[in-house]
Amino acid sequence: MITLTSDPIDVALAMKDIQSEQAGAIDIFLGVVRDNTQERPVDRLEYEAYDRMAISEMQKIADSAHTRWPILRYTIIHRKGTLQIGEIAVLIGVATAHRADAFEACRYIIDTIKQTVPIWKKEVFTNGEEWVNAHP
Amino acid sequence: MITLTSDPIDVALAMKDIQSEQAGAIDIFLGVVRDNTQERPVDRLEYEAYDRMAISEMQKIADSAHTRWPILRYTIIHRKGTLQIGEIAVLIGVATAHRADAFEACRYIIDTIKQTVPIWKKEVFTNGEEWVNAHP
Amino acid sequence: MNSSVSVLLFGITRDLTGQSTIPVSLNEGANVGDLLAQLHQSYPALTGIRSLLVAVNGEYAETDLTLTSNDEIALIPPVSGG
Amino acid sequence: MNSSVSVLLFGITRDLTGQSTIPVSLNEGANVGDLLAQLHQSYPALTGIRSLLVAVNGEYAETDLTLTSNDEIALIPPVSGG
Repeated sequence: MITLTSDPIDVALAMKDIQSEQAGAIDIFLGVVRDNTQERPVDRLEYEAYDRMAISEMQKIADSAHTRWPILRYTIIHRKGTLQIGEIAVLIGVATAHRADAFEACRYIIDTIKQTVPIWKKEVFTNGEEWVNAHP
Repeated sequence: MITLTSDPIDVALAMKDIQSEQAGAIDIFLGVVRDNTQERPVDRLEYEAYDRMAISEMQKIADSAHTRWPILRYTIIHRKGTLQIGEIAVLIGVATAHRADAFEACRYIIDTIKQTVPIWKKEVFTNGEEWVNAHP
Repeated sequence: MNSSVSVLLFGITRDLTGQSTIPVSLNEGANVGDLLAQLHQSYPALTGIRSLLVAVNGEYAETDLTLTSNDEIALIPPVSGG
Repeated sequence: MNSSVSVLLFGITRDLTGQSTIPVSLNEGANVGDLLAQLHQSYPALTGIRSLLVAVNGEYAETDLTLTSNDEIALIPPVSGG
């Protein structure tokens, strides 16, 4: 399941989405707002998405992961809006029969999300702000 | 933190253990009781541990992971006793600044647990039972 | 024959132009490359962005894709999700 | 001079012997290898296990480690945690 939401991400709810009696392994990756970027203190992050395309690109990534690994259930949840330190920006959950597949699929999904999904994050510092990756 | 317990593993509680304001990435691996082994239907699993040594061996693995990756917080929780299908047998949670470290450390910990920690699991089938890995 | 399209802007491109959509007048047969050239001319600040892709109807588009007035067009600056 | 130690059993070894501790009488200076040989002789069923390690005081022990009567000794059949 693919979700793009302004609401806080609920890990327990996400877990339920990916439960399966055939699953022996679940890997859950959380991208979290941390309090600094290259030692510059971060106040908060602001995420913006091109919603329709963000969802379809995340779906493509999930479909591609499905062809590469025997995935039983998955969930991809991406947050948008203003996020405070410690909040979850993205959750990837993958359930498989065996653990190597869960780890590899989960990592593939987050790595690819960061490359192709039209979501942008602005770091707001105490003294300024910056769209991540925007400048050379 | 290392925990060996007969109680069900609480993912939300484990999450709290590894929260850190410096964390940008959290990887959580769950080993779950699945309903079959090589297509033979499983009724339940029974886990037994040499408690004192299981804890010290898990601590060694955590310490070793700490020397290899910049881990901010971690938790390792292993269940023992009788587990039904869908229940969590083991939870590894690792918080790091960057995602590659979280994935690698988490995978290292679960892979090594399966090699060195004196915990044994008996698969109980509808028609018999077997200690996993015991026979050639 | 000219046609007019709206270009959706996000993130750094919206901040640089101060607008979330830009109306662009295109010549018949204009493609994605033409659109980008025209935008760069009208908004020189866009040149400072590390890379700028174009999505047409929700899909990344090559520069030789011909645009029509019904297309949903978006500028995609470097993404930074996750 | 003989000394007597208790060996802790888990999993398959406990099932095969029907006991969770086995008392073993050791000769002075006996090591881990001697203990294993003695156990295999007393409990031939143990030979069917894929591998059998020994832990002394909570640490995996080499076969040449000398045992004393104060040691906590455990047989470690192939582990299967996780």
